[in-house]
Amino acid sequence: EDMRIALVVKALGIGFFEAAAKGAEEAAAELGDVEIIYTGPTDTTAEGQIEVINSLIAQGVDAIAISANDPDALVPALKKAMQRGITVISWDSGVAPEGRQMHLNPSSNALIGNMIIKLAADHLPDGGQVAVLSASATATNQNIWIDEMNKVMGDYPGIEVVTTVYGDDLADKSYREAQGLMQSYPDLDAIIAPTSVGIVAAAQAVADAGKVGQINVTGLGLPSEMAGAIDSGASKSFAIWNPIDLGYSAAMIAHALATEAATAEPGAAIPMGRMGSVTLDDTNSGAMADPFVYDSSNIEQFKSIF
Amino acid sequence: MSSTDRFIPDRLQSPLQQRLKSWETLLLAVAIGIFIANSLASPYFLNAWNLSDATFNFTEKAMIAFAMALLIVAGEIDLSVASIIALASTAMGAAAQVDASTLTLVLVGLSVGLACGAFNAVLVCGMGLPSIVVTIGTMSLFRGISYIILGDQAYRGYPTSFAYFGQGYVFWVISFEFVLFAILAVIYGVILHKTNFGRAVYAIGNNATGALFSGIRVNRVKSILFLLTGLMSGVAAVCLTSRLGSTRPSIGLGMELEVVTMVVLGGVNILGGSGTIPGVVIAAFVMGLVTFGLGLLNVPGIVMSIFIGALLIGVIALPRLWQKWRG
Amino acid sequence: MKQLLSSRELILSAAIVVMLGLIATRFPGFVAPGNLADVFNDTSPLIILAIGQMIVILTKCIDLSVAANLALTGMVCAMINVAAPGVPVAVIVFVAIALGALLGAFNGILVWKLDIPPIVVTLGTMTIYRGIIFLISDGKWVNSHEMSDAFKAFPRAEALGLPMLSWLAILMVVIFFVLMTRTTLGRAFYAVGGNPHAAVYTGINVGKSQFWAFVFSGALAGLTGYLWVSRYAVAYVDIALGFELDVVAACVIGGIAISGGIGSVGGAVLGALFLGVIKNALPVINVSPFWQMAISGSAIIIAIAVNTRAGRTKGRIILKKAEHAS
Amino acid sequence: MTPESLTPPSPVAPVLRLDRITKTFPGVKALNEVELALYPGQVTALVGENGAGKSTLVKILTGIYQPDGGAITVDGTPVRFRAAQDAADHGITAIHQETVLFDDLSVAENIFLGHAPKSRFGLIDTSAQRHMAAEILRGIGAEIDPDARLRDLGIASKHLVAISRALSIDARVVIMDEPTAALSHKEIHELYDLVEQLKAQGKAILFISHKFDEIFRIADRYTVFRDGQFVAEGRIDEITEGDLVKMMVGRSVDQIFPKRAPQIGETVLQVTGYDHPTEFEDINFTLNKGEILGFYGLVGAGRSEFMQALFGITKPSKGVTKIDGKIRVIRSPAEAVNAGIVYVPEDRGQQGAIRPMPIFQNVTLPSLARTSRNGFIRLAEEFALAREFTQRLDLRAASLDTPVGNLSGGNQQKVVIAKWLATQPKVIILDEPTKGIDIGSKAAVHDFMAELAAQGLAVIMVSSEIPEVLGMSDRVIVMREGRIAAELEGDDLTPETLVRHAAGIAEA
Ligand SMILES: Nc1ncnc2c1ncn2[C@@H]1O[C@H](COP(=O)(O)OP(=O)(O)OP(=O)(O)O)[C@@H](O)[C@H]1O
Ligand SMILES: Nc1ncnc2c1ncn2[C@@H]1O[C@H](COP(=O)(O)OP(=O)(O)OP(=O)(O)O)[C@@H](O)[C@H]1O
Ligand SMILES: [Mg+2]
Ligand SMILES: [Mg+2]
Repeated sequence: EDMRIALVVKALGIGFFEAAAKGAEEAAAELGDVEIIYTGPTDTTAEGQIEVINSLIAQGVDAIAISANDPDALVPALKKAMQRGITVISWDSGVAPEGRQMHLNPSSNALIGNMIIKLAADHLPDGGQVAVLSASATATNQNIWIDEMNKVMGDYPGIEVVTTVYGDDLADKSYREAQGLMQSYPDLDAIIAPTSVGIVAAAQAVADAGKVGQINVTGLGLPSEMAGAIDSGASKSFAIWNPIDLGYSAAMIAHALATEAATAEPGAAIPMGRMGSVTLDDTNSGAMADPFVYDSSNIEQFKSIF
Repeated sequence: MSSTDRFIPDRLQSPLQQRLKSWETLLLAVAIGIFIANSLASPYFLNAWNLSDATFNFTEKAMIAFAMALLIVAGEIDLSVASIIALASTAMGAAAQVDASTLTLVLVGLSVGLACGAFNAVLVCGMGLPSIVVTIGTMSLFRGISYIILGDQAYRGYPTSFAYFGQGYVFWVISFEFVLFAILAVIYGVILHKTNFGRAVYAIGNNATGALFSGIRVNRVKSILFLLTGLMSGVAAVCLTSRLGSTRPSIGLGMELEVVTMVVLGGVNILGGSGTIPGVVIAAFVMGLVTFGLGLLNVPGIVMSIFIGALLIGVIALPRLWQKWRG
Repeated sequence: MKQLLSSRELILSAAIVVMLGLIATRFPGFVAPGNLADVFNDTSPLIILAIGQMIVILTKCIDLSVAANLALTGMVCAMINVAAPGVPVAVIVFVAIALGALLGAFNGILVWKLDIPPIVVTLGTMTIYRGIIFLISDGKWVNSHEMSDAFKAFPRAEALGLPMLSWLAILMVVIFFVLMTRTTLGRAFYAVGGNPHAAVYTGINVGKSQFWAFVFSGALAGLTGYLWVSRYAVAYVDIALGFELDVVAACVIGGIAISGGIGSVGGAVLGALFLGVIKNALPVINVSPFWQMAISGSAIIIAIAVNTRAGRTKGRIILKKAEHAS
Repeated sequence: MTPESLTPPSPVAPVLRLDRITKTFPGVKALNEVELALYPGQVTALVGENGAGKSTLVKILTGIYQPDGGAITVDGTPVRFRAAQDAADHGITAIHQETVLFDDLSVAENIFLGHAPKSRFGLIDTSAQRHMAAEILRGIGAEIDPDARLRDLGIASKHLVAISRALSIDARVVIMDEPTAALSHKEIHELYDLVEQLKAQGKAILFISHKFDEIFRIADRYTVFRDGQFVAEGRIDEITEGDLVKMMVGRSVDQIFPKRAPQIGETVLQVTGYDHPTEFEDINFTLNKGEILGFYGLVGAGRSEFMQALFGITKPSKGVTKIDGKIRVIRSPAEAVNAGIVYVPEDRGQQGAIRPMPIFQNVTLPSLARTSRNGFIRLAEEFALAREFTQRLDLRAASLDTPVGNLSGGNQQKVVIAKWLATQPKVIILDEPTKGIDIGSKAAVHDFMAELAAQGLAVIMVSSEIPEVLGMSDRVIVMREGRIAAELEGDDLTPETLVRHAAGIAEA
């Protein structure tokens, strides 16, 4: 019988996760005897994910690879899964260590934190004001990246982070927050949105306000969603890791752990097929790869992929 | 015909006849149908542990639904229940940070629930404002306070014994939550159907002015119902927080609509005046079975909600269509 | 009647002005005419939806499916645009209104012909419509670069210094003001909500009037669906999630009685503007985003308390001296 | 009854004719093959006990209910009314038993809703509407501002608006279902004049009333229904009141007011200094065991308002209630019931009965403490209590678990009275207890009131009917504009004194 690996995402219908699912399917095809169950709740709640996890436990899947809506709330449910012999890993957005065997970061948090500020600073040789438009206040990864960004601010003299606002990963709210930023800070030079929903909305708001060229929107986004903003010039560049690779790697790791080809322990190197291998730190987490920068030179090539 | 020899019988139909024609019978048939369909569709369905896990899909919502059913029968509604959960959970989390005992945590959760219920009661019964809009307001207010307190943080570090309420088992596969659900079902069933208080609830729902003129303390009864709904939200907050082991302001988001759906699916007239607790109990099982059954088939949640939405309209619409069609 | 309504609208207008004044003390730029126009533009979708919701509430119903209707129509418009970028915007607007009206009519039919309580119907269709978006889009987004320029340009096109979006909102206000005050159908909406029993005796078909209320609400939601999607240049399952509560809140703040029969287009517009100003001002005056929810909740509660108080009847006044005093 | 028993038709042909009309509700045959003919320029009185089917017939004639069988012909052509509009289109208009108007619309809009004058663009012409409304109101002598919001009018004015509405339709058939029930003396007379006018215009009028004096005053013909059956019809000048009553009730009702030998005992209720900012002022009186105290006044004199204050509904600004010499604080109906004061309201549909609930639950609602044990319901006791009191009032219903809303107005009133008698009160306040009640039940209610007093209960009877006030009361308080205008007893009790004090006409 095929091994069943469940790829649980924050919510169905988000382009990023759809791409990750594609990657997982790719891994399954490569491995041969694996079936991927791509699932998740309707909206980004922990309760919804718990219901999904319960039904996966009931089906007796072999492994669960989850991008969590809440690092803590899922722990009891995932613990139960592990007790019933299911391999549990988290990827993208992590679960507290006691709720998973390992966590796969898309990239190292420090790298991402540095990357987002660097993207803004590269286009501001004389320094300037930047603002952060974050996602929902409860998203796990956002704040870590912003923290990491703040740590390296010293490397970018002349760049001032004026404020952080929250768009809750809603297009209209992010748009309105971006409008608010432009009003409150007439001299704003850049908006950093480390979220794929926020960056699109901010770029649209900047374009609508006629401030293309004046304010640069950057951060983390998907090429397919950001192609318009690059075209219009509202965004000069942005970064993202490849979600296809991320899904692929998560599936590979889950398979390796579930077949006991590898064990999750500090220092272990776990193979991820074509992505090489990931080395775990003392919280059993590891990073996949560096984020990749997209701009007008390469956007055409990627916008139809993810 | 002389008028004095007219005899008026107590009833034209026996209670059993009435019951057979009732909503609950229809709903029970639906529930059994879904159960059978589930067992056929998925090999994992008929398994004691899995069925036990399935109950978690509805127990907390149903606890609130019982109190909500009484409130809706009385012609009011409380849309703030999910936000009360958030606030009660936040309060428990704050207490847990200062190493409060499990008992204290429970008391904190229940009292915050009661306090929120009291706040709604003051606005609705004390000031005479319409409950549907008041509770849309308090829905934002209560959860808003949680956001003010917690922001993007989470409370964790609940004592280990606290986990029992949401994760413990009383006996074999029978969870604590399920036992609590069953006990509450009986209590609310008795309150609504066997006591003077329950009769007053029906009277108020059918005609609040008439009930007032009949010497019923309408405002007091309604206030008690808001308090009960708040209290039940507090109970649900204890269970849910214990099950999740942590608190964020977004806890229980959107649950109010599921609770109302459950109550309405259970045959409670949203306009007040009629409905039964057995109906709500069956509706809880129906909703739990549908979501769990579809979950086993890995149907996306949003597709399940189409199913629930269609069920909600369908079970009301089909009998009416049938009646129309027959004449 | 006129007196009471206008006094209520006056209170609300005054509240909005006071609020603007307070905001201006912290951030003067907010009350610059250009910015106020932006706030109006940003509030336009809410205004349009609130007008539709007002009609529904007037007839003693409620439409919780407006946001889902908006999202579904928006997605359909976006998908049409992607599939056939050549289709003119006028056709898309027409499709949006027609599809929205159709979805509204589905609610209306269930309320009218099967007599199912509106809150139940729209609670059901709210999830059904959202689910359909998932089914037709397979959960995928339609992104900015996939939409044609004309599709995105329409709500932004400026005339006389205001974008089309604002003009459409103004147009709807005018149309529905006339409809509600000067047509038989408009007055029937008031009658049906004020006293459904009496409406039957007056020869007004209660169910049919409610049906039309839902059709209007749906059509306006459909129109907003296109405007929303083209303005934010993105369509996906969850757009405007939970927005129905904002719409109901706008109506309530605008003095539309949830029990039916009382309310006006002006009230709905003011209610929407009140919320719009709060929403736009909070980020600007640097109120922590975590306070926003509690503040708008309190605003709703205060507004109903004030409205209900103002709407209370003074009693019969039998005593002669009291009559003179009042 | 067979059609042969009909009296020979009038020389003129009827405008409207009903043939073998039948209407059944679940468990009730409200109308069973009834006949009715209305002639131009004539007033036909429709009489029958409560629940005889009169209002049901009106609703069929106005398209609100559809008959199960039978035929309606207008000018000899068969018609079908699917909705109220159809009936209006055929020139049939009605003043219904309940006022069916819109509180939040203006008077003019209430009158013209559905057939408002239109301007060029098909929009409502509000100024024309206002003028036309003012004209109609003036025509019936009502001094009402067409722009006033209906909510701000009194009950009587609302009724005048309802009448205006009926007149605003150019009708050939005007139906009036108990039109005078809510009107004062003066307005009733204006209504009579109006009926004469309509007659002169050649309109056919159907007039439903329980008041025999007015039937004999304005009707040309009569039709009698009993229990949903057609009984008889004919010319009013060919019949006596006694015969009519006999046909209606199926037996003779000779004595309308029971002879009483009042046994007046010690004081039960003492009311001092009741004031309210806007509704009443300086109300003081006492009430004794076994006494019937009448409260007379014109409609809108504030009697109901004061009674509701006594019952704990309206909050007075001050006032003291003593029961059996002890001060009782009454802030809610529940406290009033505990103190032994009960109130049978005037508006029985809203305040009196809980219509969707079964009869037995309505009856036991305030007495649940007695039929239950420790707060738990005991159905058998409930049925027993309900049976006892409904039988005493000769209630007519299919079963005790029938919803009260399915009963006729008079039978609903009986349920409300039964509900209060079951609490074994000390003081019972009856607000217009026989309003809209047929003559047979009326006599029963009067007998019953007398019996209650004889058993030592103290009775307050609010009534606007002079014969009833005079016939039943031992003592009468007349109210005018929120104050006590007079307290009358013995020889002072004459129709003239009552009217004079109530209207505030100076001593002649
Ligand atoms: N909607 C209804 N459902 C069930 N029964 C009804 C309904 N309306 C009327 N009835 C029944 O039909 C019968 C006739 O009622 P109707 O109101 O016509 O009497 P009525 O002659 O007007 O009496 P009243 O003088 O008290 O007004 C009554 O037995 C009543 O209970
Ligand atoms: N315009 C009105 N607004 C609100 N309630 C009214 C209005 N008119 C009458 N009512 C209600 O109707 C009932 C009867 O009031 P009414 O004016 O008849 O006083 P009354 O002096 O008791 O006269 P009566 O008993 O002869 O009808 C009261 O309960 C009163 O509350
Ligand atoms: Mg009648
Ligand atoms: Mg009265």
